[in-house]
Amino acid sequence: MSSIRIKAKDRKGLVDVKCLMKHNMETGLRKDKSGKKIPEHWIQDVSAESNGKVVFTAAFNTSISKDPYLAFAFAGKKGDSLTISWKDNTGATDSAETVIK
Amino acid sequence: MDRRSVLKIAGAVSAATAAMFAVPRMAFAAYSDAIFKQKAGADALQNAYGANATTPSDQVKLKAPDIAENGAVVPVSVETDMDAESIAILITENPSPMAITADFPAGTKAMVKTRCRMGKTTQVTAVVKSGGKLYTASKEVKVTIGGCGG
Amino acid sequence: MKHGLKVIAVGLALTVPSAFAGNGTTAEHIEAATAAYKKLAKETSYQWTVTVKAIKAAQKALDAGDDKAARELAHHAMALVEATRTQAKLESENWKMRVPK
Amino acid sequence: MKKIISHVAFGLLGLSVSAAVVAGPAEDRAAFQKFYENRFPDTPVADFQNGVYSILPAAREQWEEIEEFPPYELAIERGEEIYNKTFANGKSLASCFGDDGAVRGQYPYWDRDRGMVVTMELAINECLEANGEKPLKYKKGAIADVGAFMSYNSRGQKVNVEIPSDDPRALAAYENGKEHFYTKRGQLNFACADCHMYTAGNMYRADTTSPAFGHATSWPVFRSKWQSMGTLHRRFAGCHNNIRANPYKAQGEEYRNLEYFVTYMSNDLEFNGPAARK
Repeated sequence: MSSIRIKAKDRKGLVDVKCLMKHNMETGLRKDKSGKKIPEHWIQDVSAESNGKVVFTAAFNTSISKDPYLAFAFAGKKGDSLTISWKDNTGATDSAETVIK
Repeated sequence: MDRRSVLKIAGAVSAATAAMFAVPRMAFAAYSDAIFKQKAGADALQNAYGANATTPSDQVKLKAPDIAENGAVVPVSVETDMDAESIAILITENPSPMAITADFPAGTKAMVKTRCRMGKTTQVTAVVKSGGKLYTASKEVKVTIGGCGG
Repeated sequence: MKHGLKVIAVGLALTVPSAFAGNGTTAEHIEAATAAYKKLAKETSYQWTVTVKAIKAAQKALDAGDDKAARELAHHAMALVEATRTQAKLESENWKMRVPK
Repeated sequence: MKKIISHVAFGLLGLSVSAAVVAGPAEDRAAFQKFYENRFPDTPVADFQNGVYSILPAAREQWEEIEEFPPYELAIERGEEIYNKTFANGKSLASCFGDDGAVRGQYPYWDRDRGMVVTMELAINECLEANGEKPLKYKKGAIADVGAFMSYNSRGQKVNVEIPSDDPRALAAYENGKEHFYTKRGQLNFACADCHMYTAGNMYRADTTSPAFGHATSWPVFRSKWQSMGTLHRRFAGCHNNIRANPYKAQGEEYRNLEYFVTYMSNDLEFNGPAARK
């Protein structure tokens, strides 16, 4: 299952998007039980695409909370597709697709 | 912004993981250490937007609590009616202040909401890039530690 | 209310019942505190986390060769046991006063 | 004092039942709820189920932001998977609690046969064990995930804990929970009632204490401090640690009786778990 949960709703031509991305967002400042630093590991880039067109992009620091939450809005309509993807500092990526309600 | 190299990375990543995730080819916004590892907010802005002269504006609507319930998850939102290309949020007291940059292609509302970490009481600044200029709004968020919940 | 304050006062007191002060080795004093704690745990459902901590700290100080600190901590643990006992005794009746009518 | 005399008088008149009725749990609850209504006159009664947010507008705003996409939604998904997972014997939790597990409103209840309070978490583990599966740990993890799924599907069910008047053991369990709630414990010498009743809404260091009226409705919760889900008994233990009292065993008799009392005090509110807390 994707790490990304999306809620996208058409409100009079403006699509309200809320998404939650499951990710630890390690700051690199925390230590584990043995006192060793946990290496930083965080989502750096997020991108949203609707019907093949980029509608929103963002870049994160480690100061974005664990399991990052993002909300944004763009011109679109019910039935359109919406894909949200992220890439973290290790190069890992994930994405999820939904149909706008 | 070097769009081509970004596309290249995205392409490579998508090729590598297509079998597992079927990630579609798409352009990622540009994370860069030059912006997000900067210790000084002004330098981070310079590297992100090519400018660091800012003008306070009441058209930049920054919403953040006066007192954070929990410094690990502080809801912050920024919105403006200006025609804006990008919004950034800076958290002054964090080791590197730039927390997020969000870019808006035409047709996307100049608005972003997220949740941030704040290690201690800090100034939070929203920066809106509009017409090549930077407009800001700031407020202090108190972070308290200790107590039954803290 | 007066009773409540008394319990806190006893609980925070670092000094010891004088009958206990001089005799025996420090190890015996730690043993005595441990035994008193165990007896209390058997007789009531009241136990304080700080008591166990004090006993452990006493043992640690003794192992480290700090006899004076170990002895003080053992006496502190004993005082905490006594305070807990006082609390249990008072509360067996006093809780009823707090039920709203 | 007058009340006691009147009880005696009733007793003498041969109306011995009325003594139990007048001074019993129902009267306790009325006085309990009245206390909070008087202390927080601006809070609509139904809103007490939202914990500290029912009395703290500034915190409430942040909480509502979190609730826009609450972290416990991931727990509900995980819980649904566990709920529908087939046991080695071909059954599943659904065999015990129905297709959607919307049974939150039935717990905690007095089990007459065994003479004990049964909570939802206990029932989940008993279902697992009865089907040859390993029981779950009671404070966090899978049990909180399953609880989140079941509570979510039960949202809106009325809190309706019953204390059967014809079983004195049920009343004793209730009284035991009640005594616990009003008894001072730990080195800090606090009763639940000290922080969450008589000084509810006051600051303790950097935090405001929540009203106990509504305490039991919203579990399990995702607590930002934990960065994970936890059960009511996990929180009980945390509170006891805070006042420097040894915590009791999760799902042991002491905490089950306390849950019985606290939940009964919130009768007529709604179950609204899972929830997000600071």
